[in-house]
Amino acid sequence: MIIKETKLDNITIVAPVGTLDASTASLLNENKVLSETSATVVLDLSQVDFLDSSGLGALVGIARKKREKKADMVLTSMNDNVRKVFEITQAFQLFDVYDDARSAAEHCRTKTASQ
Amino acid sequence: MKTLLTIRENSYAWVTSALQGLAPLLLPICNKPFVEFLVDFAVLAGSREIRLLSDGPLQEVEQYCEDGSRWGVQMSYAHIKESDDHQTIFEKNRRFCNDSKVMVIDGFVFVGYDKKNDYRDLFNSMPDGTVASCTTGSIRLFTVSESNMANNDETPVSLTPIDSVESYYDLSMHILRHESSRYVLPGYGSEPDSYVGRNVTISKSAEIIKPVSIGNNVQILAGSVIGPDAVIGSNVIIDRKSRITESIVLDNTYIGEELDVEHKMANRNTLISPQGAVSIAMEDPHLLTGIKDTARGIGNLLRTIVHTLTAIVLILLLVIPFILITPILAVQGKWKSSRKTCYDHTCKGVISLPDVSIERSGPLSAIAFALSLDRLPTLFRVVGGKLSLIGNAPIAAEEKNLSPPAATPGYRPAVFSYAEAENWPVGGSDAAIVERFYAIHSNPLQDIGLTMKSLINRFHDTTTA
Amino acid sequence: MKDSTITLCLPGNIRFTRLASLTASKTAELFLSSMKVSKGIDDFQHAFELSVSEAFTNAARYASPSSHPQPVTISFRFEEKQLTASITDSNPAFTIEPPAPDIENYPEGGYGLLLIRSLMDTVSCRRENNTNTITMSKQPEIH
Amino acid sequence: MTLHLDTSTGKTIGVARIEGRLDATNSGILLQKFPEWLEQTNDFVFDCSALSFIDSSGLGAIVGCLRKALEKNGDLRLACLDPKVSMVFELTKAKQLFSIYHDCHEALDSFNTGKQQ
Repeated sequence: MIIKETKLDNITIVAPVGTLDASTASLLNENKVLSETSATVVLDLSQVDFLDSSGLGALVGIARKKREKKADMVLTSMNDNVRKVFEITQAFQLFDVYDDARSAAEHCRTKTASQ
Repeated sequence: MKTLLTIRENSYAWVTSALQGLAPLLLPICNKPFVEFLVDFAVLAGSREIRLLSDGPLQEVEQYCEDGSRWGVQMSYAHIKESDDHQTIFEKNRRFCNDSKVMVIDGFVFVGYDKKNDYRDLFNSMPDGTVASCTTGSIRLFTVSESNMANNDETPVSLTPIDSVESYYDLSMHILRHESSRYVLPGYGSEPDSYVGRNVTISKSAEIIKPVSIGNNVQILAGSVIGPDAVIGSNVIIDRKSRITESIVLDNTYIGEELDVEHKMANRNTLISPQGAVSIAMEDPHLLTGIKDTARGIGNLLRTIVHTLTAIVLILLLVIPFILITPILAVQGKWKSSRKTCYDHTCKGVISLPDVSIERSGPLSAIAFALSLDRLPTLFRVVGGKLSLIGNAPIAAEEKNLSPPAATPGYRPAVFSYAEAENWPVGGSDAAIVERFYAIHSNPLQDIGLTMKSLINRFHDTTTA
Repeated sequence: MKDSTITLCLPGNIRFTRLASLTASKTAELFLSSMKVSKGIDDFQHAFELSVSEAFTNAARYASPSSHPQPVTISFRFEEKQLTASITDSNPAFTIEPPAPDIENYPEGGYGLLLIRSLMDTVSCRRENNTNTITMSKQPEIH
Repeated sequence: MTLHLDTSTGKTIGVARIEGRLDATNSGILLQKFPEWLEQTNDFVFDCSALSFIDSSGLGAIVGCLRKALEKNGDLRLACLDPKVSMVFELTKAKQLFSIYHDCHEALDSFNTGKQQ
């Protein structure tokens, strides 16, 4: 799995490409921006074609750690099959979901600036 | 123009507690799901793209609306958080909202409109700002580039909160009484104020007093009075001599005999008084009951066993007269045997059944008929588990003009029909009611009794003929 | 096509998860094409893709951590009206009914069986001859 | 289900408090007791303030009591129907058979004034 990173001002947009399941979830956890820094990050799911509960578990874990550090991870652009996993597990309650990565990044920037 | 529908979980929490088993966003208002009124209105306002947002589950409404192609629109779904304000919701759906005027309908509210009006030009020419609002919701217009907000004085639409059982009841009654022509309501309205769905059987002696709205698969039995002001949902049976006035009977409800439902709501076995939302769950199945779509489980197994055993007993009793009499009748040419293809109990497959008719002349054929010897060949199908002993008269697969059995819940093709047992002419619409009634109410032991009754009826027929 | 069985045997290592789930998705597609179903294809495929991914992950995760993991067998059976998938492993017995995750507390696991149960029509688990088998079936929607 | 005789209005009126649930499991008891009560008086008030649930067999029992009282030129009047119980009376049209009062005193007084609701 490839993980692309782009920066918009001080917000990093992380975009994994491919599948988020048990075999790839550890790669997300190993990603520095997601797991180590205390900066708010945008996770762009537009190129994730499939996500299962192992992938979801990784996202929940990353979000929890970010929030413990007073930062956040917001999600953007999920496809219908990915959204269905959030729907059934009710995990949608835990995340802010945007439909566009750039506007999510802008929104995060203004939010962190105002804090 | 695009439309954002934002409906928060706490605004419809009352539906979940008061009307169990109903998906709040699909709450029927005069037999049309709530969300469909909003979609209709969005289309009328010129929207081709509609996005439904909620902080609660969307699965059921998504299954119902799918991609929106049914209404010629593109529907999408997204989640928001309970704490999100208007601005955040807009940011979260920026890609959707970009480059377009957006109408936001916010809240679990009913939008009062008139299908004859043209909202497209009106809304396009209106400046951004609030179009209408009420205590629990609003309609607002906005465009990404513009920022000058204005409140519009003239209100082309009205908003009604649906925040309690009482407001839901009042709204439904108000639309049925005064405004049904303003909306597209489901059913065949051959006359104004009367909307009747598919596969609805109304007994000749039942009385329908307008205005009424009746859903699909509904049986209204003899002597009942429906209306004025009655909303009857789908898959409902109103038993004999009952009266439904100023009331809403929701889907999958059975209303027993000789009851008086006035100014109430009935949902399966629960009766609700809209004032003060008093409700009582009935424990008597013959007052109010929920109707299951298909009979399954242990009751069915027991039924199969009872039917099989009774069929074996009947075969043993009839086999000797059969061996003695049929060869003679066959020689005389009075025993006419052919085969017909009928729907099986799944309604999808078909079974081929022996079809015997006996020419009724002479004492021997009278005996054969009285003993129901013509049914003996099909009795073996009961032992094989292909047919029930008693149930519905098998519906021939060619008879395209009749309602398909798929639309008849509890259809069980059988050797004898409940209609025969009750001495109704087989195949008529009244017979369908009787069969439908027993399909839901009979128990295996009663089945034996009814089988005997139909045997006796046939016996009686020949002796009096 | 009816009554055909397709069997896939994979090493019980989560690295093979995608192979299992993609096979499930494509098998579901093949099954639908034999049923002449034109609606809800994507949902049906996704249901099998996701459920098999969950079941395989479960089987592989609890497999012994040796260098030669126990194999996991996935089989698909084309039945008259439904597609059935079974996943068999030879791990020690495990409890089949984990508590539903409490979403408020950011649980990182325990969603798997919840997903399978929501997506499939019937799900059953059984243990025999020192193997665990989870069997799940789904009927395509016929409109 | 016990009866006490009330003479406060100058007339002997049997007052019975019906409590809890009246359904198939206990409606027979009421039907059994009522003939004994009828030997003491012909006029009755059933205080239903503590009656929380009634089904059709319970309803059948109360209607049976009413019929027996009417046969002896007496009456059976009801007081303090819970809204839920009241709905069952309405649904089955049994409400039309009874005089129903908001409280026990009103029901007792009604026998004296001859006024019926």
